Amino acid sequence: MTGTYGLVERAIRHCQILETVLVETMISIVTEKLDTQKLLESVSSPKSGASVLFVGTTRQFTGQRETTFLSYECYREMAIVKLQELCDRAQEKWPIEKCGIVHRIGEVAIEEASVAVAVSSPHREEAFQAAEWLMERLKQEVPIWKKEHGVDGGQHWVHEGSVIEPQGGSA
Amino acid sequence: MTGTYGLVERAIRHCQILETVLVETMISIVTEKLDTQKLLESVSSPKSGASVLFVGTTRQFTGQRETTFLSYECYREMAIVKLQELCDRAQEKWPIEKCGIVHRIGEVAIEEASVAVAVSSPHREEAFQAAEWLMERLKQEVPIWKKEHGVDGGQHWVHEGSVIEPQGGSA
Amino acid sequence: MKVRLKVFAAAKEIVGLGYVDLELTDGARVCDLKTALVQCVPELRALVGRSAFAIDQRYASDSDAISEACEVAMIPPVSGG
Amino acid sequence: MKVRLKVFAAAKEIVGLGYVDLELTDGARVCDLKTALVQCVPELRALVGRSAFAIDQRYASDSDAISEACEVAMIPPVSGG
Repeated sequence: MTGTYGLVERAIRHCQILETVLVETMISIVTEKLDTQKLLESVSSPKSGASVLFVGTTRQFTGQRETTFLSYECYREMAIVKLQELCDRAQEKWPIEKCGIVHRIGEVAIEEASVAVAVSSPHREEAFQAAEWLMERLKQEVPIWKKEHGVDGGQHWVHEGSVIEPQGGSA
Repeated sequence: MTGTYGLVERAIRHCQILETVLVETMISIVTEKLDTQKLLESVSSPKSGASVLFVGTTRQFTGQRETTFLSYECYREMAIVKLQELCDRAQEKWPIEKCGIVHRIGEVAIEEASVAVAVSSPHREEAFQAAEWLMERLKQEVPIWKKEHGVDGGQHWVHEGSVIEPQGGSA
Repeated sequence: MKVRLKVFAAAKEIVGLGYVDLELTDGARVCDLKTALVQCVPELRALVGRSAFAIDQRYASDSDAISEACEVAMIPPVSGG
Repeated sequence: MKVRLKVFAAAKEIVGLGYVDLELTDGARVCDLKTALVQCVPELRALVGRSAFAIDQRYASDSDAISEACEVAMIPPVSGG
Protein backbone atom coordinates (compact mmCIF):
# COMPACT_ATOMS: atom_id res chain seq x y z
CA MET A 1 0.00 0.00 0.00
CA THR A 2 1.43 3.30 -1.14
CA GLY A 3 0.10 5.37 1.76
CA THR A 4 1.67 3.10 4.36
CA TYR A 5 4.94 3.08 2.45
CA GLY A 6 5.09 6.87 2.67
CA LEU A 7 4.34 6.90 6.38
CA VAL A 8 6.94 4.29 7.21
CA GLU A 9 9.51 6.17 5.22
CA ARG A 10 8.76 9.37 7.12
CA ALA A 11 8.97 7.59 10.42
CA ILE A 12 12.47 6.40 9.59
CA ARG A 13 13.57 9.76 8.27
CA HIS A 14 12.36 11.72 11.22
CA CYS A 15 13.64 9.13 13.69
CA GLN A 16 10.32 9.25 15.46
CA ILE A 17 8.19 6.50 16.81
CA LEU A 18 5.90 5.29 14.02
CA GLU A 19 2.79 5.46 16.19
CA THR A 20 3.34 9.14 16.94
CA VAL A 21 3.62 9.98 13.27
CA LEU A 22 0.44 8.11 12.43
CA VAL A 23 -1.48 9.96 15.12
CA GLU A 24 -0.03 13.38 14.40
CA THR A 25 0.12 13.95 10.68
CA MET A 26 -1.29 12.05 7.74
CA ILE A 27 1.13 12.53 4.86
CA SER A 28 0.89 10.22 1.89
CA ILE A 29 1.21 9.80 -1.83
CA VAL A 30 -1.24 7.29 -3.23
CA THR A 31 -2.19 5.82 -6.59
CA GLU A 32 -5.82 5.06 -5.75
CA LYS A 33 -8.73 7.52 -5.28
CA LEU A 34 -8.18 10.01 -2.47
CA ASP A 35 -10.14 9.36 0.71
CA THR A 36 -10.84 12.97 1.67
CA GLN A 37 -13.17 11.98 4.49
CA LYS A 38 -10.41 9.94 6.13
CA LEU A 39 -8.04 12.91 5.86
CA LEU A 40 -10.65 15.23 7.39
CA GLU A 41 -11.19 12.77 10.25
CA SER A 42 -7.43 12.54 10.83
CA VAL A 43 -7.35 16.23 11.89
CA SER A 44 -10.30 15.91 14.27
CA SER A 45 -9.50 17.03 17.82
CA PRO A 46 -11.45 18.10 20.91
CA LYS A 47 -9.19 21.15 21.03
CA SER A 48 -10.23 22.39 17.60
CA GLY A 49 -13.38 24.26 16.64
CA ALA A 50 -12.66 24.52 12.94
CA SER A 51 -11.47 22.20 10.18
CA VAL A 52 -10.70 23.25 6.62
CA LEU A 53 -10.40 20.69 3.85
CA PHE A 54 -9.09 21.74 0.46
CA VAL A 55 -9.53 19.41 -2.48
CA GLY A 56 -7.89 20.00 -5.87
CA THR A 57 -9.74 18.33 -8.73
CA THR A 58 -9.18 17.85 -12.44
CA ARG A 59 -10.90 20.69 -14.31
CA GLN A 60 -12.29 19.95 -17.75
CA PHE A 61 -11.80 23.37 -19.32
CA THR A 62 -9.00 25.91 -18.99
CA GLY A 63 -10.19 28.71 -21.23
CA GLN A 64 -10.87 27.04 -24.58
CA ARG A 65 -8.54 24.11 -23.89
CA GLU A 66 -10.30 20.89 -22.95
CA THR A 67 -8.58 18.35 -20.73
CA THR A 68 -9.40 14.63 -20.91
CA PHE A 69 -7.49 13.70 -17.77
CA LEU A 70 -4.34 14.63 -15.85
CA SER A 71 -1.51 12.36 -14.85
CA TYR A 72 0.95 13.00 -12.07
CA GLU A 73 4.50 11.79 -11.44
CA CYS A 74 6.57 12.41 -8.32
CA TYR A 75 10.03 12.07 -6.83
CA ARG A 76 8.54 10.10 -4.00
CA GLU A 77 11.31 10.15 -1.38
CA MET A 78 11.80 13.90 -1.65
CA ALA A 79 8.07 14.70 -2.02
CA ILE A 80 7.33 12.96 1.29
CA VAL A 81 10.15 14.89 3.01
CA LYS A 82 8.88 18.20 1.58
CA LEU A 83 5.23 17.53 2.49
CA GLN A 84 6.24 16.76 6.07
CA GLU A 85 8.43 19.86 6.15
CA LEU A 86 5.50 22.01 4.96
CA CYS A 87 3.27 20.60 7.72
CA ASP A 88 5.99 21.30 10.29
CA ARG A 89 6.39 24.86 9.03
CA ALA A 90 2.61 25.43 9.12
CA GLN A 91 2.56 24.22 12.73
CA GLU A 92 5.26 26.76 13.55
CA LYS A 93 3.57 29.64 11.74
CA TRP A 94 0.02 29.20 13.11
CA PRO A 95 -1.54 27.85 16.32
CA ILE A 96 -3.11 24.97 14.44
CA GLU A 97 -4.02 21.65 16.01
CA LYS A 98 -3.36 19.13 13.23
CA CYS A 99 -2.79 19.06 9.53
CA GLY A 100 -2.30 16.51 6.79
CA ILE A 101 -1.74 16.25 3.05
CA VAL A 102 -2.42 13.48 0.57
CA HIS A 103 -1.49 13.61 -3.11
CA ARG A 104 -2.53 11.17 -5.78
CA ILE A 105 -0.22 10.20 -8.63
CA GLY A 106 -0.98 8.40 -11.90
CA GLU A 107 -4.09 9.24 -13.91
CA VAL A 108 -6.73 11.51 -12.38
CA ALA A 109 -10.04 11.82 -14.27
CA ILE A 110 -12.22 14.96 -14.57
CA GLU A 111 -13.83 15.89 -11.20
CA GLU A 112 -11.56 13.46 -9.33
CA ALA A 113 -9.21 14.71 -6.63
CA SER A 114 -5.46 14.95 -7.15
CA VAL A 115 -4.61 16.58 -3.83
CA ALA A 116 -6.24 17.19 -0.45
CA VAL A 117 -5.05 19.30 2.47
CA ALA A 118 -6.75 19.36 5.86
CA VAL A 119 -6.08 21.66 8.82
CA SER A 120 -7.79 21.95 12.19
CA SER A 121 -7.41 24.75 14.71
CA PRO A 122 -9.18 26.28 17.72
CA HIS A 123 -10.48 29.18 15.58
CA ARG A 124 -11.30 29.29 11.89
CA GLU A 125 -8.97 32.05 10.65
CA GLU A 126 -5.79 30.03 11.21
CA ALA A 127 -7.25 26.92 9.60
CA PHE A 128 -8.13 28.86 6.44
CA GLN A 129 -4.77 30.64 6.32
CA ALA A 130 -2.71 27.52 6.92
CA ALA A 131 -4.64 25.42 4.38
CA GLU A 132 -4.24 28.09 1.70
CA TRP A 133 -0.54 28.50 2.53
CA LEU A 134 0.06 24.74 2.42
CA MET A 135 -1.48 24.52 -1.05
CA GLU A 136 0.51 27.49 -2.31
CA ARG A 137 3.81 26.10 -0.99
CA LEU A 138 3.00 22.59 -2.23
CA LYS A 139 2.59 23.95 -5.76
CA GLN A 140 5.94 25.77 -5.46
CA GLU A 141 8.16 23.32 -3.64
CA VAL A 142 7.06 19.70 -3.75
CA PRO A 143 8.59 17.58 -6.55
CA ILE A 144 5.38 16.45 -8.22
CA TRP A 145 4.61 17.04 -11.88
CA LYS A 146 1.37 17.22 -13.79
CA LYS A 147 0.85 16.16 -17.39
CA GLU A 148 -2.19 17.43 -19.26
CA HIS A 149 -3.88 15.09 -21.70
CA GLY A 150 -6.08 17.03 -24.15
CA VAL A 151 -9.11 15.95 -26.19
CA ASP A 152 -7.03 16.24 -29.35
CA GLY A 153 -4.77 13.44 -28.08
CA GLY A 154 -2.03 15.95 -27.29
CA GLN A 155 -0.20 15.79 -23.99
CA HIS A 156 2.38 17.94 -22.27
CA TRP A 157 4.15 18.24 -18.96
CA VAL A 158 3.29 21.38 -17.03
CA HIS A 159 6.61 23.03 -16.17
CA GLU A 160 5.37 26.59 -15.92
CA GLY A 161 6.82 27.46 -12.53
CA SER A 162 9.94 29.48 -11.93
CA VAL A 163 13.20 27.91 -10.84
CA ILE A 164 13.04 26.63 -7.27
CA GLU A 165 15.50 28.30 -4.92
CA PRO A 166 17.54 26.17 -2.52
CA GLN A 167 15.79 25.81 0.87
CA GLY A 168 12.54 26.11 -1.07
CA GLY A 169 11.96 29.77 -0.23
CA SER A 170 10.55 29.68 3.30
CA ALA A 171 8.26 32.66 2.62
CA MET B 1 -36.75 14.60 7.12
CA THR B 2 -35.53 18.02 8.16
CA GLY B 3 -33.18 18.55 5.21
CA THR B 4 -35.90 17.87 2.66
CA TYR B 5 -38.31 20.17 4.49
CA GLY B 6 -35.85 23.03 4.15
CA LEU B 7 -35.26 22.39 0.48
CA VAL B 8 -38.95 22.22 -0.35
CA GLU B 9 -39.55 25.45 1.49
CA ARG B 10 -36.80 27.18 -0.48
CA ALA B 11 -38.19 25.87 -3.73
CA ILE B 12 -41.53 27.47 -2.96
CA ARG B 13 -40.00 30.74 -1.79
CA HIS B 14 -37.78 31.17 -4.78
CA CYS B 15 -40.49 30.07 -7.19
CA GLN B 16 -38.02 27.75 -8.86
CA ILE B 17 -38.38 24.22 -10.04
CA LEU B 18 -37.52 21.89 -7.15
CA GLU B 19 -35.11 19.84 -9.24
CA THR B 20 -33.03 22.90 -10.11
CA VAL B 21 -32.65 23.87 -6.47
CA LEU B 22 -31.54 20.37 -5.50
CA VAL B 23 -28.91 20.36 -8.20
CA GLU B 24 -27.67 23.89 -7.63
CA THR B 25 -27.34 24.52 -3.93
CA MET B 26 -27.58 22.26 -0.92
CA ILE B 27 -29.00 24.35 1.93
CA SER B 28 -30.37 22.58 4.95
CA ILE B 29 -30.86 22.60 8.67
CA VAL B 30 -30.77 19.13 10.17
CA THR B 31 -31.04 17.50 13.57
CA GLU B 32 -28.92 14.44 12.79
CA LYS B 33 -25.11 14.25 12.28
CA LEU B 34 -23.84 16.36 9.41
CA ASP B 35 -22.88 14.47 6.28
CA THR B 36 -19.91 16.61 5.24
CA GLN B 37 -18.92 14.21 2.47
CA LYS B 38 -22.34 14.55 0.85
CA LEU B 39 -22.05 18.36 1.01
CA LEU B 40 -18.58 18.22 -0.55
CA GLU B 41 -19.89 15.98 -3.33
CA SER B 42 -22.79 18.37 -3.94
CA VAL B 43 -20.36 21.09 -5.10
CA SER B 44 -18.43 18.78 -7.44
CA SER B 45 -18.29 20.05 -11.02
CA PRO B 46 -16.18 19.42 -14.14
CA LYS B 47 -15.75 23.20 -14.36
CA SER B 48 -14.12 23.48 -10.95
CA GLY B 49 -10.53 22.72 -10.01
CA ALA B 50 -10.83 23.50 -6.31
CA SER B 51 -13.25 22.69 -3.51
CA VAL B 52 -13.05 24.08 0.01
CA LEU B 53 -15.00 22.48 2.83
CA PHE B 54 -15.20 24.25 6.18
CA VAL B 55 -16.44 22.32 9.20
CA GLY B 56 -17.20 23.95 12.55
CA THR B 57 -16.97 21.54 15.47
CA THR B 58 -17.69 21.68 19.19
CA ARG B 59 -14.47 22.63 21.00
CA GLN B 60 -13.93 21.25 24.48
CA PHE B 61 -11.95 24.12 25.94
CA THR B 62 -12.29 27.89 25.50
CA GLY B 63 -9.49 29.20 27.68
CA GLN B 64 -10.08 27.61 31.09
CA ARG B 65 -13.79 27.03 30.45
CA GLU B 66 -14.71 23.45 29.63
CA THR B 67 -17.71 22.70 27.44
CA THR B 68 -19.64 19.43 27.73
CA PHE B 69 -21.71 19.96 24.60
CA LEU B 70 -23.40 22.73 22.63
CA SER B 71 -27.03 22.98 21.65
CA TYR B 72 -28.42 25.05 18.81
CA GLU B 73 -31.84 26.56 18.16
CA CYS B 74 -32.96 28.35 15.00
CA TYR B 75 -35.74 30.41 13.48
CA ARG B 76 -36.01 27.88 10.72
CA GLU B 77 -38.01 29.73 8.06
CA MET B 78 -35.82 32.81 8.23
CA ALA B 79 -32.54 30.87 8.63
CA ILE B 80 -33.20 29.00 5.38
CA VAL B 81 -33.97 32.27 3.58
CA LYS B 82 -30.78 33.86 4.94
CA LEU B 83 -28.57 30.87 4.09
CA GLN B 84 -29.87 30.89 0.52
CA GLU B 85 -29.34 34.64 0.34
CA LEU B 86 -25.72 34.26 1.51
CA CYS B 87 -25.08 31.63 -1.18
CA ASP B 88 -26.63 33.93 -3.81
CA ARG B 89 -24.48 36.84 -2.64
CA ALA B 90 -21.33 34.67 -2.70
CA GLN B 91 -22.16 33.66 -6.28
CA GLU B 92 -22.39 37.35 -7.20
CA LYS B 93 -19.17 38.33 -5.43
CA TRP B 94 -16.90 35.57 -6.75
CA PRO B 95 -16.71 33.42 -9.90
CA ILE B 96 -17.50 30.30 -7.94
CA GLU B 97 -19.13 27.21 -9.40
CA LYS B 98 -21.30 25.89 -6.58
CA CYS B 99 -21.72 26.33 -2.86
CA GLY B 100 -23.79 24.88 -0.07
CA ILE B 101 -24.34 25.16 3.66
CA VAL B 102 -25.73 22.74 6.22
CA HIS B 103 -26.28 23.57 9.88
CA ARG B 104 -27.16 21.16 12.62
CA ILE B 105 -29.50 22.10 15.47
CA GLY B 106 -30.13 20.37 18.79
CA GLU B 107 -27.27 18.91 20.81
CA VAL B 108 -23.80 18.72 19.26
CA ALA B 109 -21.14 16.75 21.17
CA ILE B 110 -17.42 17.57 21.43
CA GLU B 111 -15.63 17.04 18.05
CA GLU B 112 -18.96 16.77 16.22
CA ALA B 113 -19.85 19.21 13.46
CA SER B 114 -22.44 21.97 13.93
CA VAL B 115 -21.95 23.63 10.56
CA ALA B 116 -20.38 22.88 7.20
CA VAL B 117 -19.84 25.15 4.21
CA ALA B 118 -18.59 23.94 0.82
CA VAL B 119 -17.55 26.00 -2.19
CA SER B 120 -16.13 24.95 -5.56
CA SER B 121 -14.53 27.21 -8.15
CA PRO B 122 -12.23 27.03 -11.17
CA HIS B 123 -9.28 28.32 -9.11
CA ARG B 124 -8.55 27.94 -5.42
CA GLU B 125 -8.36 31.59 -4.27
CA GLU B 126 -12.07 32.27 -4.81
CA ALA B 127 -13.11 29.03 -3.11
CA PHE B 128 -11.11 29.94 0.01
CA GLN B 129 -12.36 33.53 0.06
CA ALA B 130 -16.00 32.63 -0.49
CA ALA B 131 -15.98 29.86 2.13
CA GLU B 132 -14.43 32.15 4.73
CA TRP B 133 -16.87 34.97 3.86
CA LEU B 134 -19.88 32.63 4.04
CA MET B 135 -18.86 31.50 7.55
CA GLU B 136 -18.29 35.07 8.71
CA ARG B 137 -21.66 36.28 7.38
CA LEU B 138 -23.45 33.19 8.70
CA LYS B 139 -22.21 34.00 12.20
CA GLN B 140 -23.41 37.61 11.82
CA GLU B 141 -26.72 37.28 10.03
CA VAL B 142 -28.38 33.88 10.24
CA PRO B 143 -30.92 33.46 13.08
CA ILE B 144 -29.34 30.48 14.81
CA TRP B 145 -28.35 30.49 18.47
CA LYS B 146 -25.83 28.47 20.42
CA LYS B 147 -26.13 27.43 24.05
CA GLU B 148 -23.02 26.34 25.93
CA HIS B 149 -23.36 23.56 28.44
CA GLY B 150 -20.42 23.53 30.87
CA VAL B 151 -18.93 20.73 32.95
CA ASP B 152 -20.24 22.44 36.10
CA GLY B 153 -23.80 21.90 34.83
CA GLY B 154 -24.11 25.58 33.98
CA GLN B 155 -25.58 26.63 30.66
CA HIS B 156 -26.01 29.92 28.85
CA TRP B 157 -27.13 31.26 25.51
CA VAL B 158 -24.38 32.91 23.52
CA HIS B 159 -25.69 36.36 22.56
CA GLU B 160 -22.36 38.12 22.23
CA GLY B 161 -22.87 39.66 18.81
CA SER B 162 -23.77 43.24 18.13
CA VAL B 163 -27.23 44.27 17.02
CA ILE B 164 -28.02 43.14 13.50
CA GLU B 165 -28.70 45.97 11.07
CA PRO B 166 -31.66 45.74 8.70
CA GLN B 167 -30.72 44.20 5.34
CA GLY B 168 -28.11 42.24 7.27
CA GLY B 169 -25.22 44.53 6.35
CA SER B 170 -24.24 43.39 2.87
CA ALA B 171 -20.56 44.07 3.56
CA MET C 1 -54.65 44.54 16.03
CA LYS C 2 -53.33 41.32 17.50
CA VAL C 3 -49.75 40.28 16.67
CA ARG C 4 -48.04 37.05 17.68
CA LEU C 5 -44.32 37.82 18.10
CA LYS C 6 -41.96 34.84 17.75
CA VAL C 7 -39.15 34.75 20.34
CA PHE C 8 -36.02 32.59 20.47
CA ALA C 9 -33.10 31.46 22.62
CA ALA C 10 -32.70 33.50 25.85
CA ALA C 11 -35.88 35.48 25.02
CA LYS C 12 -37.85 32.26 24.68
CA GLU C 13 -36.51 31.06 28.03
CA ILE C 14 -37.50 34.32 29.72
CA VAL C 15 -40.98 34.21 28.22
CA GLY C 16 -41.35 30.48 28.81
CA LEU C 17 -42.98 30.12 25.40
CA GLY C 18 -41.95 30.51 21.74
CA TYR C 19 -44.16 33.59 21.24
CA VAL C 20 -45.73 36.61 22.89
CA ASP C 21 -49.21 37.83 21.89
CA LEU C 22 -49.35 41.61 21.74
CA GLU C 23 -52.19 44.08 21.16
CA LEU C 24 -50.98 46.94 18.96
CA THR C 25 -52.77 49.95 17.50
CA ASP C 26 -53.36 49.81 13.74
CA GLY C 27 -50.40 51.29 11.84
CA ALA C 28 -47.97 50.35 14.63
CA ARG C 29 -44.28 50.28 13.80
CA VAL C 30 -41.44 48.07 15.07
CA CYS C 31 -40.58 50.67 17.75
CA ASP C 32 -44.16 50.52 19.05
CA LEU C 33 -43.97 46.75 19.15
CA LYS C 34 -40.78 46.95 21.24
CA THR C 35 -42.48 49.28 23.72
CA ALA C 36 -45.50 46.99 23.99
CA LEU C 37 -43.24 43.96 24.39
CA VAL C 38 -41.26 45.48 27.28
CA GLN C 39 -44.49 46.56 28.97
CA CYS C 40 -45.83 43.03 28.62
CA VAL C 41 -42.59 41.23 29.65
CA PRO C 42 -40.37 43.70 31.59
CA GLU C 43 -37.66 41.02 32.03
CA LEU C 44 -36.97 41.28 28.28
CA ARG C 45 -35.97 44.97 28.47
CA ALA C 46 -32.15 44.45 28.31
CA LEU C 47 -32.31 41.83 25.57
CA VAL C 48 -34.77 43.84 23.45
CA GLY C 49 -32.22 46.67 23.37
CA ARG C 50 -29.62 44.31 21.89
CA SER C 51 -31.94 42.46 19.52
CA ALA C 52 -32.98 42.85 15.92
CA PHE C 53 -36.55 42.36 14.78
CA ALA C 54 -37.75 40.71 11.60
CA ILE C 55 -40.91 41.13 9.56
CA ASP C 56 -41.72 38.28 7.21
CA GLN C 57 -38.22 36.80 7.66
CA ARG C 58 -36.41 40.04 6.78
CA TYR C 59 -34.55 42.22 9.26
CA ALA C 60 -36.63 45.34 9.91
CA SER C 61 -35.99 48.93 11.05
CA ASP C 62 -37.72 50.61 13.99
CA SER C 63 -39.77 52.65 11.52
CA ASP C 64 -41.08 49.68 9.51
CA ALA C 65 -44.84 49.25 9.73
CA ILE C 66 -46.46 46.05 10.98
CA SER C 67 -49.75 44.62 9.79
CA GLU C 68 -51.79 41.79 11.26
CA ALA C 69 -50.81 39.45 8.40
CA CYS C 70 -47.06 39.83 9.10
CA GLU C 71 -44.84 37.21 10.68
CA VAL C 72 -42.94 39.17 13.34
CA ALA C 73 -39.92 37.89 15.26
CA MET C 74 -37.46 39.09 17.88
CA ILE C 75 -33.88 38.10 16.94
CA PRO C 76 -31.38 38.23 19.85
CA PRO C 77 -27.72 38.51 18.75
CA VAL C 78 -27.14 35.38 16.70
CA SER C 79 -24.44 32.79 17.44
CA GLY C 80 -24.68 30.08 14.81
CA GLY C 81 -21.67 28.34 13.32
CA MET D 1 33.45 9.44 -9.71
CA LYS D 2 30.26 7.95 -11.11
CA VAL D 3 26.96 9.64 -10.25
CA ARG D 4 23.47 8.43 -11.19
CA LEU D 5 21.28 11.51 -11.63
CA LYS D 6 17.55 10.97 -11.21
CA VAL D 7 15.40 12.73 -13.82
CA PHE D 8 11.63 13.30 -13.90
CA ALA D 9 8.68 14.40 -16.04
CA ALA D 10 9.75 16.08 -19.33
CA ALA D 11 13.42 15.39 -18.53
CA LYS D 12 12.68 11.70 -18.11
CA GLU D 13 10.83 11.64 -21.43
CA ILE D 14 13.75 13.32 -23.20
CA VAL D 15 16.24 10.89 -21.66
CA GLY D 16 13.95 7.90 -22.16
CA LEU D 17 14.97 6.61 -18.72
CA GLY D 18 14.53 7.69 -15.08
CA TYR D 19 18.24 8.45 -14.67
CA VAL D 20 21.43 9.55 -16.39
CA ASP D 21 24.82 8.09 -15.40
CA LEU D 22 27.48 10.75 -15.36
CA GLU D 23 31.24 10.66 -14.84
CA LEU D 24 32.34 13.62 -12.72
CA THR D 25 35.72 14.65 -11.34
CA ASP D 26 36.12 14.24 -7.59
CA GLY D 27 34.99 17.37 -5.75
CA ALA D 28 32.55 18.28 -8.51
CA ARG D 29 29.80 20.76 -7.69
CA VAL D 30 26.21 21.04 -8.92
CA CYS D 31 27.30 23.48 -11.67
CA ASP D 32 29.81 20.89 -12.95
CA LEU D 33 27.11 18.24 -12.95
CA LYS D 34 24.87 20.51 -15.06
CA THR D 35 27.66 21.01 -17.59
CA ALA D 36 28.30 17.27 -17.78
CA LEU D 37 24.60 16.58 -18.12
CA VAL D 38 24.13 18.98 -21.05
CA GLN D 39 27.23 17.51 -22.76
CA CYS D 40 25.80 14.02 -22.30
CA VAL D 41 22.20 14.89 -23.30
CA PRO D 42 22.22 18.16 -25.32
CA GLU D 43 18.41 18.04 -25.72
CA LEU D 44 18.12 18.80 -21.98
CA ARG D 45 19.88 22.18 -22.27
CA ALA D 46 16.76 24.40 -22.12
CA LEU D 47 15.12 22.45 -19.31
CA VAL D 48 18.33 22.29 -17.23
CA GLY D 49 18.38 26.10 -17.24
CA ARG D 50 14.89 26.18 -15.72
CA SER D 51 15.37 23.30 -13.28
CA ALA D 52 16.45 22.98 -9.68
CA PHE D 53 18.75 20.22 -8.50
CA ALA D 54 18.52 18.27 -5.26
CA ILE D 55 21.15 16.48 -3.21
CA ASP D 56 19.84 13.90 -0.77
CA GLN D 57 16.28 15.19 -1.19
CA ARG D 58 17.15 18.82 -0.43
CA TYR D 59 17.24 21.63 -2.98
CA ALA D 60 20.90 22.45 -3.71
CA SER D 61 22.85 25.50 -4.95
CA ASP D 62 25.21 25.48 -7.93
CA SER D 63 28.14 25.63 -5.51
CA ASP D 64 27.12 22.63 -3.41
CA ALA D 65 29.56 19.72 -3.60
CA ILE D 66 28.55 16.26 -4.74
CA SER D 67 30.00 13.00 -3.50
CA GLU D 68 29.54 9.51 -4.88
CA ALA D 69 27.26 8.55 -1.96
CA CYS D 70 24.79 11.36 -2.68
CA GLU D 71 21.35 10.91 -4.19
CA VAL D 72 21.27 13.57 -6.92
CA ALA D 73 18.15 14.64 -8.82
CA MET D 74 17.13 17.13 -11.48
CA ILE D 75 13.85 18.87 -10.55
CA PRO D 76 12.09 20.59 -13.47
CA PRO D 77 9.61 23.32 -12.42
CA VAL D 78 7.08 21.48 -10.27
CA SER D 79 3.33 21.40 -10.94
CA GLY D 80 1.70 19.33 -8.24
CA GLY D 81 -1.65 20.12 -6.71
